[in-house]
Amino acid sequence: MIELFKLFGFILLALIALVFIRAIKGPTAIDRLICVNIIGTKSIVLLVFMGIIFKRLDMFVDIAIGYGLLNFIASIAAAKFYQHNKTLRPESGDDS
Amino acid sequence: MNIIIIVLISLGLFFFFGTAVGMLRLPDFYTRSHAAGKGDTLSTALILLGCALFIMHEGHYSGASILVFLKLMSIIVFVFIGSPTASHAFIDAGYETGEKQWSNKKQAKKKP
Amino acid sequence: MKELLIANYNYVVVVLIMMIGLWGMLALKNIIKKCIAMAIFQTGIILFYISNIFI
Amino acid sequence: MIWQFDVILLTLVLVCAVISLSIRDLMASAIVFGAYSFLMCLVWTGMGAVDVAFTEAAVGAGVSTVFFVATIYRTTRQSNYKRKDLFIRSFSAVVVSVVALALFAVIADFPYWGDPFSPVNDYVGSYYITHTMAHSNVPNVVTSVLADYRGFDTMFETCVVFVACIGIYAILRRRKKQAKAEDTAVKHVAHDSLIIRVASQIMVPFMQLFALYVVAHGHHSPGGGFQGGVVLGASVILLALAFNVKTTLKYLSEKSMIAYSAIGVLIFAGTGLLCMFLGGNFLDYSVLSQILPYTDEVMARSHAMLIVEIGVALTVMSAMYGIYLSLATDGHFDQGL
Repeated sequence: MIELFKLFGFILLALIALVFIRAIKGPTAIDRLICVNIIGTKSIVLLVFMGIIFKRLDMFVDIAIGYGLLNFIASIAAAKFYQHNKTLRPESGDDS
Repeated sequence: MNIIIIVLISLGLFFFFGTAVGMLRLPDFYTRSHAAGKGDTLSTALILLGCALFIMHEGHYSGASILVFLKLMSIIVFVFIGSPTASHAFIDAGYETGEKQWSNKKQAKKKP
Repeated sequence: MKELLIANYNYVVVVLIMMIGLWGMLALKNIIKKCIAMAIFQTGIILFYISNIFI
Repeated sequence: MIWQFDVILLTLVLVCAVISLSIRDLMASAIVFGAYSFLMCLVWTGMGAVDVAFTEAAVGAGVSTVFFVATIYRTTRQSNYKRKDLFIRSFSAVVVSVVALALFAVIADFPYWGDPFSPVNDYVGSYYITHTMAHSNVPNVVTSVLADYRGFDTMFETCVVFVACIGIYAILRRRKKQAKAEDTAVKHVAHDSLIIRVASQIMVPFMQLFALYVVAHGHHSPGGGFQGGVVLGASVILLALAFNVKTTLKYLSEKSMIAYSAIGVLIFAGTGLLCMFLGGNFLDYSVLSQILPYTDEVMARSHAMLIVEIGVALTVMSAMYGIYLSLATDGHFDQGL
């Protein structure tokens, strides 16, 4: 059964890499914001998988809760930035 | 019991696969965040439910595993409250900065 | 040489992260970019400490 | 650590670092830096360093992204790139590659991946691991080393956090008369969406409860004064984000912020002095057993560690809050992010 969780962990990592491509390619900053939010929530799941594989989940669960809360705050702060500052794309436009 | 756990986690992974493909293929900012917001929370909830059941089953329903079960449930509740709100904030920010909706340009050229 | 690279892949990554941080601090003119580079440099060092004592 | 996980995660971390520095839009690089520190915490949890991972998650992903966003909000959005920069970039690239080659040469004789007899594990570490339970029956060795064996350094780290908060506050704070009406390129549209406000109303009490839980159970599992303080500060910052800064100032005013950070350091140094009054040397907690009711030497140390953790949490919480306020409102303490 533990071997199965390793497999699940691999699949999850592959999917995170997929989302990561969108984070690299994303034209505007807000697309990257969504990708970072997804990677944040998925890192909670990966953390729980690691806890199960190491059979010490009672320690890892506390950090997973911490991750969930802090990811929420970072996303809200970044999103609220655009309320006031209206420029979405910086003047020169292209991202190096 | 193992079957339920495997089914739950593979369902969660499947939905997350849908989200990932949605993020890559969908053309516009709004459609992408639409896919991200929903798929993300659902897949997290399913996978964490599967892990919680596995812990309960593994720990033979002892006191410690119930505590871990409740903590995993609290994570699910937080993600259920937090992630849609964050998606709302993103779309609101996108709308504020005048992000254009995606119009199917190919049809537009063919029709006139 | 190749098996050495695989055996302690961790140290290779530590050196690369520290170099990225160092390059960022030197080359980039924007202060915020320099702060980000400094933070990357710091996490590289912490990664070095931890990858030494992992059993 | 599962070897394969580690490799994949580390390559992702490397890619994240490169992107974060190469993006021209400051906002995007701050966001990608948040993702970088999240992935970095996964690597550390994989390697078993659980306290460090929690701290990095709390500080790196949570709070520093908020601080970067607050600074970008007040300054320009755009890091422009001129011709002559190319010389500096290529020159520093040469310097960095020379240093990299030197380091790569050294890699060969680092202790191999995870061998127990490497010099690091043999001498100092093993002493503390074996003796912690005997000295102060605190299972979490990290907390006992942090608060008890090197209590002196932790006290000065708390002072450093306090000084950082006061420094930023002193630099940015503008009195009423100096605050001339500068042209705000940013339109102050007070548009606080209801959904974020309601969601954070639900989330904040649980976050503060969780933060106190993290501070309290630092003895048994990961967490402790610093991580709990950061999560506590982050919950107050969430309040300041959801509502405008004025309502949060009513909740935790500017003066009380400074007072709390001072009280935190006072608690830490106070317990040290208390031990001196009772005859022990500066931070020798075992002497406290005389005043703490029916505790022997060992229990006194673990209780004293808890008191010290509370002091650290107080300082860190008010420092995070103070830094956020100074940055987001650019010193006026009125209209924040």
